[in-house]
Parts: sequence; C-alpha cells; structure tokens
Amino acid sequence: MSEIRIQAQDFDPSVEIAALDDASGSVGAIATFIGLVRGDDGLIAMTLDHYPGMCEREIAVHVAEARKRWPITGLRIVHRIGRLVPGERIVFVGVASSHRQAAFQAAQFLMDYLKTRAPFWKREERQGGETWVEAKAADDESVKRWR
Amino acid sequence: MSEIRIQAQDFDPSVEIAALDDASGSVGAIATFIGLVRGDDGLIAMTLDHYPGMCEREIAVHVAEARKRWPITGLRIVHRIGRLVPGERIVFVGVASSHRQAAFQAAQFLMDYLKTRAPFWKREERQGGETWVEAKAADDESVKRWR
Amino acid sequence: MKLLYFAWLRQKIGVSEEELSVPSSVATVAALIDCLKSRGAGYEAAFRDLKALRVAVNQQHSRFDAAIGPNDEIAFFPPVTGG
Amino acid sequence: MKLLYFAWLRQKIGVSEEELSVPSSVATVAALIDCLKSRGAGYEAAFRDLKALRVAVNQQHSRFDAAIGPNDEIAFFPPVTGG
Repeated sequence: MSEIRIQAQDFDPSVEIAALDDASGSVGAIATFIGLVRGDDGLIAMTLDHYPGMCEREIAVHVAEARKRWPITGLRIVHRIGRLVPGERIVFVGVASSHRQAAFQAAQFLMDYLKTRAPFWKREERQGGETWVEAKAADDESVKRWR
Repeated sequence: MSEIRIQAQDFDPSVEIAALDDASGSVGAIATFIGLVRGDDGLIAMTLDHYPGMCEREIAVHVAEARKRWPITGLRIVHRIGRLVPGERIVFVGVASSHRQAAFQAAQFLMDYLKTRAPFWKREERQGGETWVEAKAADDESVKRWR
Repeated sequence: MKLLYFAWLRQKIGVSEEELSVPSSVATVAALIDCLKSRGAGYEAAFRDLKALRVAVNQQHSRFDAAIGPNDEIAFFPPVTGG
Repeated sequence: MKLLYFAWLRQKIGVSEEELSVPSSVATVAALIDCLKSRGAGYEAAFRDLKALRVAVNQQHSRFDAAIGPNDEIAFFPPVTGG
C-alpha cells in the first residue's frame, strides 16, 4: 500500500511509522527520512510552491518505479507546502520492506527524486528580503546513481 | 550527542525520533531504521544473545567512526536482547544531520556494522525445534563497501 | 493552450496561469517561447536565459524541441528545489 | 585467563564462562584452542571447525594467531547475527 500526500499542515512521524508497521510479522525493516527546515544560516522562513497535479503524478511515477526495483510492503510520502519556519518538518518518506537494504535504498531513491524531479520550489525569507532557492548541482548528481 | 542502549524491553520509535529533533533549526535531516522480527516463514520466536561489554564497546567504536565520516548532530541506537516474537521491534538506528546524504549513509553504515560486527547471536524457535542462525555471506559483503 | 508559470517566472510575468491562442506555426515549445517573448518586458525577462528554465508539457518534463498543440498544458519553471 | 563462550559454543561446552590457568607455552589463541580441545567431548565438538568460529581478545575481534597472556579475557563465538 502506498500513500502520497501534499499538504500545508504538519504531520506526525509516529503516525506514519505506525501505519508502515502492520505488526503482522511480514515487515522486517522500516527506513524513514524526515526533512526539516534549517535556520542556522539566518533563515527566517521558507515558502514551498508546487505544481498541483504534476507533483502528485511525478511522485506516483517514482513510487511505481521504486516498487518495481525493490520488494516494498508499505510506502508513505508526505510533503508540505506553504510557509515553514526553522525547526518545522518539510517532508517524510517511509518505506517498509522484508529487507533492510531494500528499505534504505527505496527511501533514498525517493528522496533523491523528490529533490530533483518533483515540481516544488522554495522561496527563502532572510533579513535582506526574499529569494528563490537555486537548484544545486549536487542534487542533480545524487539522482544519477539510480539510472 | 549519542545514545546507545542494549535492553530487553521494547522502545518507542517516536520517543527516539523526538530526541533527535531538537527543533532548534540546526537539524536538516533525520534518517531512521527499525528492524522487526519477521514471522512469514514459520518463525515462532527468536532469542538474542549478546556479549555484554564488548557489544557496547563495538557499537561505540563504530559510532565514533560514523561521527568522523559524517557531520552528525544526533545519534541513537537501541538494540534489544532476549526472546522476541514476530512483529516485535529488534533494533532502532536514528541519525540526525545537517544533510540528507550524511544522515542516510551514517544510518546504513551503523546498521551494516550492527549486523556484521557487533556481538549478537540469534536463536530461532520453529515447529521443529531451536537453531542458531548462521551468518549470511550477503551481510559480510554489505559491510565491505564502507572500507 | 493553457500556460502555467511557477516560482520566479510567475513573479516576472505577473500571472500564474493564462489561456492563449497561438498561430498553428507555433508547433514546438521553443517557438512558443519566441512568441511569448514578444508579449512584453515581463515575458522578455522571464525567458531571457533558457538554461535557467524547465518546461513540462501535459505535466511531464519535456524538452524545448517538444511538439505542442492547442489543447496542451504547458508549464514553465526554474529547476525544482523540493524536499 | 578468563574464557567466555557464546551461542552454540556455550551449549556444546556447557558453561558460559570459566577461569583457566594454562601453561606459559600456550601463548596464542590457536595454542589455547588445542589445549581446550583436550578437555572433553564438548570442547572437542565446539572447536572442531575453526572456520565457523570467531575469537575476541579483551573484547576486540582478533585472529587465531593473536598473542594471549594470563590476564586476558578470551571469548569464542560463531559469526555474529545481530540487528
């Protein structure tokens, strides 16, 4: 079962993890990732813009790809949009699998794709004003290893 | 800050994750792994034996190594011992970092080492009796990539 | 066709979405961009540096030489910065 | 020296831990194993296949040719299966 949500409100990691763990004894491994807003470089807030429709579609395509590559028993993605201040959660990716490497790899694969392909854009507020974040070459590199 | 616990009692993943997230805005990424007892192949229960002293020491050495390799802001390892039935949690590894790849890699590194170097041994109960689990060559391979 | 602009493109152009009828000679994304650049200073600024731009045709990442038609949804945006 | 046995070694030998005085000629793990094998059928069975065995000297993974002394803690166990 896969669940993909794009939402303005916060999420609770423990609820997402509990949903991945059916306690049936078929899940051997749960790998999760939580992305948070960092404020250590003077960030006041960030605002996440997205392309409704394409965003869900892009994520669904990569979820299907992950399910083709790895034995996945459960998968949950939550991505927030709107204005977020430092310390707030941005994204959750959780993968349950019978095997440890599969769970880790699928979670990394999905995070790399969310970073580099899913149509989200960040605007940052700092003392000096607001700017759109530029894409990093390092992120483009990180996705190449999955080809 | 690192916390390493070896214990018979269960743990709560949400408490461990909350401890990694100081909400200060310095943590950008939290990668976690939860290992669970699988029962899909007829397992009734498993019992985890360990070498007290050496176990904590081995884990501490690899935690120090992880901290040398990646920028880690928080790290928590909980490993259970004793008798566990399918669906029960065995192990938790959580790493908080300023960066996504660092959090993922450190969590995988620590899990690979827990599997292949930390002195734990599993005994399995099945219909036919009890047997000690044999180490898998695949696990030995997984640790080589970190050398 | 339906045009969508995201992030700083939307700010430069001043709208997030518009319906446009283009001559049938405008049959690729690149031709559409040339056509849009003639619509004013905002468009001119938004489409100045194509290396800084990405395009999706009907919600799929596409190339500038992709064919387009009157019923397509074309979105322009900078490289994505999600997660 | 202090000897520890884990997992199926403990079951074959019948104890988890023992104190042993060995002649000073027993100066390596390999020599200790030869010495232990003479202590009975349980030991003989436990140490039959060295490829299935691992050793730690003073709580550190070691090799069979590692030097040992009277105050050392020597642990024998199968390859680990944690996590």
